[in-house]
Amino acid sequence: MQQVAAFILLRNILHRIIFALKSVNMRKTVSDLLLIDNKQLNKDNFLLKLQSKTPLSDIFPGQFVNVEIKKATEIFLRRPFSIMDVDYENRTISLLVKILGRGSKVFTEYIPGELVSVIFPLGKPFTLPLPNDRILLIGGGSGVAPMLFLAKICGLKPEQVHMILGARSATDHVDISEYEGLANLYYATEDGSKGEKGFVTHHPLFTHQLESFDKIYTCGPDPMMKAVAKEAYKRKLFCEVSLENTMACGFGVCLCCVEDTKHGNLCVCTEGPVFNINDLKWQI
Amino acid sequence: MQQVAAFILLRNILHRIIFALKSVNMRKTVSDLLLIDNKQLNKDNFLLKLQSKTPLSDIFPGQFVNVEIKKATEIFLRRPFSIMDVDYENRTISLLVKILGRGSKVFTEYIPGELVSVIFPLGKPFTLPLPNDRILLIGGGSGVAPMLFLAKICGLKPEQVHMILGARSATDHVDISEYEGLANLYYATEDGSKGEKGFVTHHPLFTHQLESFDKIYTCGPDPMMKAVAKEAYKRKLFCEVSLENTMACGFGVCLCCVEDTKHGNLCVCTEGPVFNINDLKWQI
Amino acid sequence: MADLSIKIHDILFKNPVLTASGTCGFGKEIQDFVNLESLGGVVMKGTTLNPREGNSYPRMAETPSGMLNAVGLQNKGVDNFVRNIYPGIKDIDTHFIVNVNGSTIEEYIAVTERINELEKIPAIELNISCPNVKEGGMAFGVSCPAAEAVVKAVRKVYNKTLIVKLSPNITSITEIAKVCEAQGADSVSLINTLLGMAVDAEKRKPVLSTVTGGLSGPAVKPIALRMVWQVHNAVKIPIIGMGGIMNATDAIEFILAGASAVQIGTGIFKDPDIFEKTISGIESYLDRHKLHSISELIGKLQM
Amino acid sequence: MADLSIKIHDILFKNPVLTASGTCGFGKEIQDFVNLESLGGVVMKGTTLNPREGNSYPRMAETPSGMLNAVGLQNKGVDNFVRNIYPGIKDIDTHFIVNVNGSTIEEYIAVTERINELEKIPAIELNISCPNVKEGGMAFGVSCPAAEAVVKAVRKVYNKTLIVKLSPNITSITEIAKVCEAQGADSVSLINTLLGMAVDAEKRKPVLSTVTGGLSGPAVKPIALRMVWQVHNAVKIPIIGMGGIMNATDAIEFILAGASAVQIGTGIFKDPDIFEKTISGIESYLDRHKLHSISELIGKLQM
Ligand SMILES: Cc1cc2nc3c(=O)[nH]c(=O)nc-3n(C[C@H](O)[C@H](O)[C@H](O)COP(=O)(O)OP(=O)(O)OC[C@H]3O[C@@H](n4cnc5c(N)ncnc54)[C@H](O)[C@@H]3O)c2cc1C
Ligand SMILES: Cc1cc2nc3c(=O)[nH]c(=O)nc-3n(C[C@H](O)[C@H](O)[C@H](O)COP(=O)(O)OP(=O)(O)OC[C@H]3O[C@@H](n4cnc5c(N)ncnc54)[C@H](O)[C@@H]3O)c2cc1C
Ligand SMILES: Cc1cc2nc3c(=O)[nH]c(=O)nc-3n(C[C@H](O)[C@H](O)[C@H](O)COP(=O)(O)O)c2cc1C
Ligand SMILES: Cc1cc2nc3c(=O)[nH]c(=O)nc-3n(C[C@H](O)[C@H](O)[C@H](O)COP(=O)(O)O)c2cc1C
Ligand code: FES
Ligand code: FES
Repeated sequence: MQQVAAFILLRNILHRIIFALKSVNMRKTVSDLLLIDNKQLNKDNFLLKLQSKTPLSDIFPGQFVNVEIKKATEIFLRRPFSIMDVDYENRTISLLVKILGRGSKVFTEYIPGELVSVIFPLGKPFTLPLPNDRILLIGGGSGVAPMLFLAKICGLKPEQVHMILGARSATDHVDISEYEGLANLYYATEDGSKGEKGFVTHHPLFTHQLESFDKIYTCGPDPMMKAVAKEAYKRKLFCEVSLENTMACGFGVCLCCVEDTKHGNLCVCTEGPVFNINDLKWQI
Repeated sequence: MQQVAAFILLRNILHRIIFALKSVNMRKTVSDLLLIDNKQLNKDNFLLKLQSKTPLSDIFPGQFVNVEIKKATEIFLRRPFSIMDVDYENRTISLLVKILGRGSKVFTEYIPGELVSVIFPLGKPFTLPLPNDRILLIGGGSGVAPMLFLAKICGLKPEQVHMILGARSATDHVDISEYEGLANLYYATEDGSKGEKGFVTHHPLFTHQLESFDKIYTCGPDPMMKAVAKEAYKRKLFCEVSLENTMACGFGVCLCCVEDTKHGNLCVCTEGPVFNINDLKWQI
Repeated sequence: MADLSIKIHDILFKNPVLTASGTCGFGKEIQDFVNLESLGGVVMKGTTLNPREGNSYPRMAETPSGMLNAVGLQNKGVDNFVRNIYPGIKDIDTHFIVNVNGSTIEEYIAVTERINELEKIPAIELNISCPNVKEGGMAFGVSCPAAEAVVKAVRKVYNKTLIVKLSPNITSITEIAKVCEAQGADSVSLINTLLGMAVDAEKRKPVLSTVTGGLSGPAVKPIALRMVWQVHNAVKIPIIGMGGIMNATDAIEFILAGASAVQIGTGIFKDPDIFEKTISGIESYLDRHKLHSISELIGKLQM
Repeated sequence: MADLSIKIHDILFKNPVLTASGTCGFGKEIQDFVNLESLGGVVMKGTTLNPREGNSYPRMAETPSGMLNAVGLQNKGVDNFVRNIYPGIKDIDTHFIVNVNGSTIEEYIAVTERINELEKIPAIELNISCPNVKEGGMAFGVSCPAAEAVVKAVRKVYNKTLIVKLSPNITSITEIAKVCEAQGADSVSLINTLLGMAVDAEKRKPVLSTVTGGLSGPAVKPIALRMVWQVHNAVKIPIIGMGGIMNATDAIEFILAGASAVQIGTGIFKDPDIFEKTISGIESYLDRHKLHSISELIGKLQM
């Protein structure tokens, strides 16, 4: 376990250097990945694992893929999904896909062995924490995916990493026991069936200890992220959110996914999806 | 074997009565059939077996189904396929599907267990032969499907039924050994690799014995059917052809599939696909 | 349970879902699949004064999410309709509407006069938008003076409900709609098909015998919705919307954009159960949104 | 091996495949996927005199086999182009074409004059067909007098290759094409997007912040092909065809219908490898059909 942690720390530092050198200019590619696993986690959530023939380039939490869903008459554009995990050795990436509409539904019906055209890695990742940071990760719905990825590769000791996961009900929470050693996990459900009752922003960790964190990261439904951002902004805390604006291309050419920021309309797919709340026009 | 033949004869007579009574007004339905078998016969040809939940209505050779191919982004309309066989007991129909373009390709990639939306039975069938008729069936490409069906249920003794099957090469012929007891089978291939070398109309049975037949039935590529029709017409022989005009609806409402006949533009999907050559404007 | 009925001029329709002309024959042809009496109405195949053979095969080309047709108003003429078809439909409990076509104003008038005599036909749909005939058709629908002349002439001889079917192949559909309204049309229906073309790259030939044809199906839905919305903002008479409707959600979109009723055409080729599904889908939408009647939806797009 | 090169006015393009404006940025943005030097040309994102923020989010709606966009010409203005973008592209060996926009004729002229100074920009594409701006844009492209005025004015200040991009939201595209030709345009490109709309039935709201947007993608291909064919029969200047091209077969269809070159827009959103595949697909088509050059295909539809 300690060896693993040391290894992760090393990789994290390496990543940070590579990342700085390339200044987020990792080459995007379009390739056919092999679906090697498709596991239903609960009613609406599936864990899909895709394998590349060639070695993967470096991928960071907050980055995403844009997937072509060929097997449905009525889907035209690709669908973006955050990367939840990367296994460089086996050349796989994992996605947490929640059924929202037609595209996500058909994607979860893909069978291992099928090829999926994927454009990746896309977008700018979360700012990685500094070695002594105490961080709070807040994930809601499928927004837990990049939070788990960040918890895994941030290279901090488990006691530095706190994560609140929100969902409507216990049955909507996905099983993330494998992350237990990496962070302190807290739950909130709207019906109180798991963890605290209420939204993530009602969790005592959020209401009473927010200022004890150096960095706050969040991904999930807009109202949740806005509530988090509001409190963080009030207290002048570092806070990054990952937006999910609808996209056409995903790689910065169509200008469809823009967020109205303090610097004008910026593309979420290339200038984001991760934004520092200070750049957004959310807080009022 | 004799019992089977007697049974078939009986069923045939019954069918003819039902058919006359209903005057081809069998009710068309749209239903989800279960694909229970998909067998690749050779490079481009597949035998697909579909099962109905409810008992099948009476189906005759020359009739067809119109299939929705949902699993492909770029297919909009249904695709028509002739019915090759019916098993009333197991409530199945068989289709011989040849890969021509995108729709047929995707259809052959369906996996047993999947549901397929099918409208059937469609179209007017071949005129069944009289008990003492000597008949010639000429099939080319996927046009063998209705020919085999006709051979099977026509209720004649094998020596009354002669069938020439044409293809480009031996490897394009599908294995129809199960029909051997029902008819005299002859082959023609363009490259001479199986049976006579040349088109079906070059086969000695066609060139020398055509007038020995009471009825000639044909289904296949247009040039083949036209060549057959020309000779039959010259000799004033009874001859029916099954057309494959492109269709939108398949059940007589769009008026897209028309054939220019002596009675004006007629819908192939409802007035055909089987036509007596005397009604067509082909012969000249 | 919500009230699905709607009114176009003085006709009360059981529900807002009608068949589109040219895609369901004269109604009888779809009876295997559809209980005609469950429909709001049936708009029948385009009828002309004299019988027409239509254009030569090939008349159809599949396109992405749609199709082109170049049928060209094949029909047996108005006499045949009156004699052989009308008797078979007049006692069916739904509204049968005749789609009236002509190459000249005189022909439009002649067909209309024959239909006017038929007690059980409460309305005609004046088709000034067929892109598949050499004379007349769309020519009347893409010029304001021509549209004005034909609507005026037909209005004079027809005192039941007059619906005018508009062409989308035009710079400003609102101008034509306004002309129709001014000439006394009781309703406008839109859209007819968009002029399109398909090419067979391998054969290096047009797919259709007529080179161009009319585009329909889901591909045109965004254009149709836009036009319904524009016309809704331009005229007061009720609108019948169509173009690519494949399900209840699509139908609701048209109603929100301003249509009082909708027609379904190409959709039946894909799914003959489409009418049943659409009507029940609209019903459950209303229930789910706690609405009591369709009228609470018509043109009620929140801006 | 067949000759893929084609000529538009006095520019020789390596091959007939160009990027469509607004879908590939300024070229650099797609370099991860596309070797820009393998392209016939790059038509860059629409440029205006002053920086524009474009319309508010949401600006996009998926539609059957297509999409609506309402970007509204977001760009940093022509000065920024000249200063910050031009230096980075001028040495890349393909033709970079600027898509010129304006709210007034004066703005079109001002942008054109700045671009005229740039040695390595051999052509401009005059966009008189953007449906997503309140002023100018499409207004110039759907009226003959307005088109005449802007083309005439720009022609006066521009002596390199002038391509005019036409709007499909019009009754007769041939009339506008003829006006452009008469005013000295060297080429016309078509089609820009079709005005469409999307409705969110659940929220009972338009999907786009601007209500209407421009439809592109395979859904519009039949309309685009028809218009290219019509314009090909109406003018002598070369045509650049586009609208829903997704592969080499689609591109060949446009060329057969009369286009000398094609542009690919929306297609890259689905498949960033589309350019490479289309160019090599055209090459193998020519070989398979034993043709020596693209010119043997242009407008060569057998009737
Ligand atoms: C950067 C990014 C990362 C994402 N990561 C994940 C992830 O890891 N896991 C996951 O399950 N989902 C993720 N999403 C969301 C995912 O892309 C959408 O759920 C998916 O595209 C919906 O497609 P659909 O065809 O199922 O829904 P549709 O049928 O297209 O839409 C269904 C309904 O949802 C709305 N909708 C669709 N997409 C969005 C959106 N992006 N934002 C808001 N409303 C929308 C539509 O307007 C419609 O009302 C991410 C999105 C982005 C932009
Ligand atoms: C009544 C009837 C019965 C049929 N029975 C059978 C059968 O038993 N087995 C079988 O394999 N096929 C049969 N067909 C043909 C079958 O419908 C077509 O092969 C199929 O629709 C092609 O679809 P696709 O998407 O694969 O081809 P597409 O991609 O649509 O077309 C590929 C190419 O083939 C041409 N094409 C497509 N359909 C036809 C057609 N019907 N006639 C001529 N050219 C066409 C297209 O123009 C195109 O050039 C039948 C057709 C009809 C009308
Ligand atoms: C095969 C076919 C035939 C048509 N014939 C007619 C017609 O005779 N009269 C008419 O007004 N519209 C006709 N139309 C147009 C339709 O009524 C309708 O306006 C159009 O198809 C758009 O609706 P949809 O997308 O639901 O099909 C026809 C359409 C198709 C596809
Ligand atoms: C997101 C988007 C932005 C566009 N921006 C422009 C533009 O700035 N200028 C222009 O002339 N056309 C613009 N267009 C239109 C395209 O250049 C093209 O004419 C149209 O999309 C049809 O081609 P396609 O179907 O291949 O996309 C834009 C299209 C899209 C989808
Ligand atoms: S999705 Fe195209 S620019 Fe972001
Ligand atoms: S395919 Fe529609 S009438 Fe025959």
